[in-house]
Amino acid sequence: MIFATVPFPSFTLESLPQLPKLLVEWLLMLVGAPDWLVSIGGTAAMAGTVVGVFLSAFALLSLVERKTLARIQNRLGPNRAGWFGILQPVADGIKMLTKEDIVPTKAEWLLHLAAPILIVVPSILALGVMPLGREWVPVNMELGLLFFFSVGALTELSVFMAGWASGSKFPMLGAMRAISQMVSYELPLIISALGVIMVTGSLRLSDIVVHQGDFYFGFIPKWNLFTPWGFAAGLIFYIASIAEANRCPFDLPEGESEIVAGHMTEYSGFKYALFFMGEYLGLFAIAGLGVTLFLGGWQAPLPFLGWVPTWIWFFAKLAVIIMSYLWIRGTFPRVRIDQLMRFAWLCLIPMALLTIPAAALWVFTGKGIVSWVVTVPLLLIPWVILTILFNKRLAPATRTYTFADS
Amino acid sequence: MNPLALLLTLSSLLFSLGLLAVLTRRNAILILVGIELMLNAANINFIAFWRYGPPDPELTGPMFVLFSIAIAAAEAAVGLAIILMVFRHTRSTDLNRLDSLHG
Amino acid sequence: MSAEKTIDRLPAVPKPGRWIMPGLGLIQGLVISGKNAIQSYYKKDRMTTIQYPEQRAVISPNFRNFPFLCYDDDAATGLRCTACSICENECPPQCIYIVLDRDENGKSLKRPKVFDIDISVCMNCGICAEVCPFDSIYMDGEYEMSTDDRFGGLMLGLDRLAKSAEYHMKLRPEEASAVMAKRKAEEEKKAAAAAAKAAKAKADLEAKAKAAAEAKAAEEAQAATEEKGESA
Amino acid sequence: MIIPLLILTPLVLLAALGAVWKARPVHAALLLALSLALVAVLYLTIGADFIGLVQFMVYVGAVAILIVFSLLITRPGDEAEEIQRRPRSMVTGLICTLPVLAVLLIALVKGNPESAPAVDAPPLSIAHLGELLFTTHAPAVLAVGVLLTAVMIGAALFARDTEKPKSNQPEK
Amino acid sequence: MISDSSMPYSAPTLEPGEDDDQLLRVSLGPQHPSTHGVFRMNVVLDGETVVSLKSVFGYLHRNHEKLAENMTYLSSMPYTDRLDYICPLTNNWALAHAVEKLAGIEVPERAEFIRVITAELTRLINHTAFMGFILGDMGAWGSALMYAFREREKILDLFEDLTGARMMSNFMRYGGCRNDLPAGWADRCSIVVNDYGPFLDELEKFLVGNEILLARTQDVGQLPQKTLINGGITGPMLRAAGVNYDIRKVEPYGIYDRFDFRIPLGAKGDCYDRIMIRFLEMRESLKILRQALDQLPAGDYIHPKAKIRNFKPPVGEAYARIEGPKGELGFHLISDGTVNPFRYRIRPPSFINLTLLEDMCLGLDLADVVIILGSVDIVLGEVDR
Repeated sequence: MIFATVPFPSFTLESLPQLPKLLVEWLLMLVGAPDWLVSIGGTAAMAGTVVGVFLSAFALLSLVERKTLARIQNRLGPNRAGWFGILQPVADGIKMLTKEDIVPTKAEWLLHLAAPILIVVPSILALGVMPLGREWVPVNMELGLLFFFSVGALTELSVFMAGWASGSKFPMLGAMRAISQMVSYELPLIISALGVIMVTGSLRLSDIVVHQGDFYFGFIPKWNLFTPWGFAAGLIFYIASIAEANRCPFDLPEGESEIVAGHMTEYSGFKYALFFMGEYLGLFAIAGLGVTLFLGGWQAPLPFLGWVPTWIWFFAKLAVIIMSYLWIRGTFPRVRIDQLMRFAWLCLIPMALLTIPAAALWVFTGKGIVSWVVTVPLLLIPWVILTILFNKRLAPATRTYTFADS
Repeated sequence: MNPLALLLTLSSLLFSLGLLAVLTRRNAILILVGIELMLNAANINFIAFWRYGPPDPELTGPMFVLFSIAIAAAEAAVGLAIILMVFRHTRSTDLNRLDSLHG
Repeated sequence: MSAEKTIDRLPAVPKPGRWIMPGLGLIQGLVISGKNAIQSYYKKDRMTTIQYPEQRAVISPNFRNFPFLCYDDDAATGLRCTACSICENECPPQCIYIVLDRDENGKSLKRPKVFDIDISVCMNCGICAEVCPFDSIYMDGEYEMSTDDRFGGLMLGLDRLAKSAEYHMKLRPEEASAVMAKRKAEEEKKAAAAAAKAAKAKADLEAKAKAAAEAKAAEEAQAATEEKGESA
Repeated sequence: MIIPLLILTPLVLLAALGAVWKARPVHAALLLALSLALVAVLYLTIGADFIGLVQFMVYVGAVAILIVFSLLITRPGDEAEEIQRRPRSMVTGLICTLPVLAVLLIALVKGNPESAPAVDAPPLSIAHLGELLFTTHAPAVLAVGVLLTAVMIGAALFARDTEKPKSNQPEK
Repeated sequence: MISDSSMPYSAPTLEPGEDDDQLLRVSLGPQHPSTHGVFRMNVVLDGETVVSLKSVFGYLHRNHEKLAENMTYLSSMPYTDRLDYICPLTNNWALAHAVEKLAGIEVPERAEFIRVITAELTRLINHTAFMGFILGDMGAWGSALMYAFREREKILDLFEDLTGARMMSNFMRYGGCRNDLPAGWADRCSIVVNDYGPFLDELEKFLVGNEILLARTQDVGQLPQKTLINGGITGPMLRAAGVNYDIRKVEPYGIYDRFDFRIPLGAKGDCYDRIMIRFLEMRESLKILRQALDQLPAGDYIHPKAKIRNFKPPVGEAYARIEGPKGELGFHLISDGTVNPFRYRIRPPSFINLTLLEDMCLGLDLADVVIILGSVDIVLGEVDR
């Protein structure tokens, strides 16, 4: 019997996401395919799983975002398509697909077409190196972190292509804003990740996660966030990641009250949907990186929760981060472009640079009480300066209002 | 064909193309494009010799490329800053129009 | 929190000279929006919207939408409208069109032959109802009037405009009963006036007859005297 | 090993040729980005992973973006002038370039790399690279650090808006 | 542009059709998400800095003034609802005030109280909606707008019960109001007024301390007092700059002199002050409302001799103004003794406040233009009439 020759590999809840890969490999071996085909098939199934998971997460997020924003605004949100509006993403998709694809007369059709495709690619590539679970690392690359930032560079170019190829003014303004914003915020993003690399001593993302596996006093997880430099770097990373993902309050490139929809103004139908998808996948990627670097990736938050499959923890943390993005979007107004740049160059980058010596001191002084005493004041310096500036210049208390007599 | 020879040919062609761009273009920014091409041609040489040349525990090739990339980035930043400065004064990036020192 | 206490100060603004940490305002905003999001699950008065086809807003009885014409007993004969055209003249966007009904001799029948209101033009101001001296035109409260027929569906003729007094009573009991009382009083007054008029007419008639008889008698007497004179 | 190189090399050259030939500046800049990205892929295929990723990050992520952004700001006029001038400039360009190319190719043939023994270097280990960077090359790293800092400050000073239109807002 | 020695900067401009290497000509509107209707600004940008801004009006012109000269006085009343459709009742009052001045009609006391109550409720509506709109202009994705509209709905419910319509009230008549307060209305109004204070607390906490809002609105769009006065600016915009000018105090109309309230004044007159002044004004409005609801007398809601049909004011001329939520709202009427006015002219605060838009925007960012336009608080129905 042929089944007896190739036993189906065993799997647990932990390796559940590997199931498609194992299944494909098993089937290929069953029909007697050569080794290289089995390996390619397994890899393809693995990639398909990751893409499938994140595309469904994208569909879900497009609904959850609308629902959450609606609740913040005391509305109900989409609730007509299916049970609690669960089919709304399908309805949106059908609407997008059936829309006319408009290419402006002045547009360069090739670049206009390439931009939305190019914006999806880097996000998916970046998701590929993410350690999603203990046994679920699609591509366990030695230079994972560097790879992540490298492919991220493609996003800027595709945004530029979209803005320039549309042959219109609002997209051009949007592209200029987007590029200057992304370039400025990539720096604090990378610099704040440097401390983690220094402490871990590896660019491999799964190493970084494993390094955060222990617990202080048996219950506080040893995540990078719970160290002074890690907290500062995590905060900077969080702010910069909002800007990288073009989310409110840094959503200037598509600031609809000023420049209509930025670089996406001249897109419709499926191409617009691709932009939308690229943006959300990029959001997953950047939030996932934040989880990996500072929130311990797939590590359980408490020691006795170790029995839960690790990929659940990763997605739970991802969900928390993304919900916080939505919450912020429902609350904050948008900043102005010069404030945005000034914030990046005069505030975030110096603060991020400070986290590097702080991380070095942290390792040098042995990660104990002394380290706290040394690093906390160092990290508080910019905060004190910021507080003084804020209270002198901006605070509401700087204004006085009088009442006319009579 | 030997990979080393292939890469060296690529490098010399790339260098020539860069030189051609520097010589034919009149837009200052596009001259920078040519310079970047030439720098990359040189980098390819380093990597090719590291990879297919005699073994080098000192990693001189990649090390040189690393520094070269860092300096190229710096050069691009300063070059473009200067071009923007010039542009602000003359409203043009065409080098043929920057002839105020011309006798 | 008592509203009296908070009226004169802005709670978000600290007193001059008090230092605050940057970022507190952002956190305060997040707390408020989060409170709104959570309370929207259990506090009814937080919600901004209602789910329209299933739920409906409570509409005030005073709500006015488009006009209707009131009739008393029968739609064909009981219309209060006398086609006086006051509303037609006062209507700001001039969406009312009235043709007076006349009999074959060209005499006014004091009722409209055509009474059209183009509700695509009407701006629901209620001035027609206000100026009508015959208590005939009122503002309706119906609002689900969408149609796909731009011209026919939005041009209300007499058939769709005429609504009974009972409908009015149901729609706005207070106003309708006041109107009914007024109309009843008027009718009674009118009846009394008519009765008085009839009595007066009768008296007149009698007086006329009497006078005629007297005249006749006088004529006869005169004729008799003339005859007498001739004979004499 | 040679097959991916044989595919990549003409692609790099074609993209570079486009960058040189295309009259519209934005196209030239984008093709440059493509060419440099392909060079990065080439590095990745021959085992210099770290260099390839750095190349991608710096050239595509920074240099190409800078060039493209400068083009957006300066918005160079239409390419008609460029095309009209092209034959003449191309002649002079080729006159200067071809000898250089000839010299390079002659040197290549004379050097006869075909005869070189085909030894494969061990894969590039970043740990080793890092160690070397901070021991043997520490002065160079410091120098580059100083250079980059100077460049950052210098570029910021150069690009600072010196003649921003004065607003009519009252001074603070 | 008002010429003023304090403004040395003259904008380089582009002629229509001309294009420059550096300057970017952008047409904001008439179909643009944040022009508050169909308003258009021809903006010339240097990078993102505004070097010239020309307003283009008239996309919503409905010929109200000329139409009103060809219809009866009563018939033009519902059209005033459509001027500034956020606050119809003050528009009604302004026209009624002008006609009453023209014809010398007395208004009963109860009617005056009803007018004050409705006008101050309207001010609340307008300023609350303003908070939502300006946050929308800043890109706050509608949260503040929804909170504002939720409370605005409560006042609109009151209006629906009182006037029969939520927005197009058509309520004032020459010599009073169209109808009396429905039973229990004043009590419901008191509840709304009492609940408004806590809501304002929440909204202020939501907005005023927000660092992003502070950074966006402070030192944006301020002009010297002199320029504002020369430009004829009125309303919260003028008071935010510290000019004590409120028609309720300067030239008290109705029964405003009987109430105890204060005029809040700002110092700088930037967008932040404009927001704060409106908050403070809302608090003062609540104060007036509370007094008016306490003192509401019984009596006629319209003068018994007021004529609805065939109303003919004597030959004459009158200009009457009130302090609308957006500024001085005036009506100028000339009567020739017929049923139609001979001349009918409006002084709309939105329109006149908008005339200084370019002066406020020059040298600032494109994003600031949107906020400044929002802080002027225009309604295109009133601008274009």
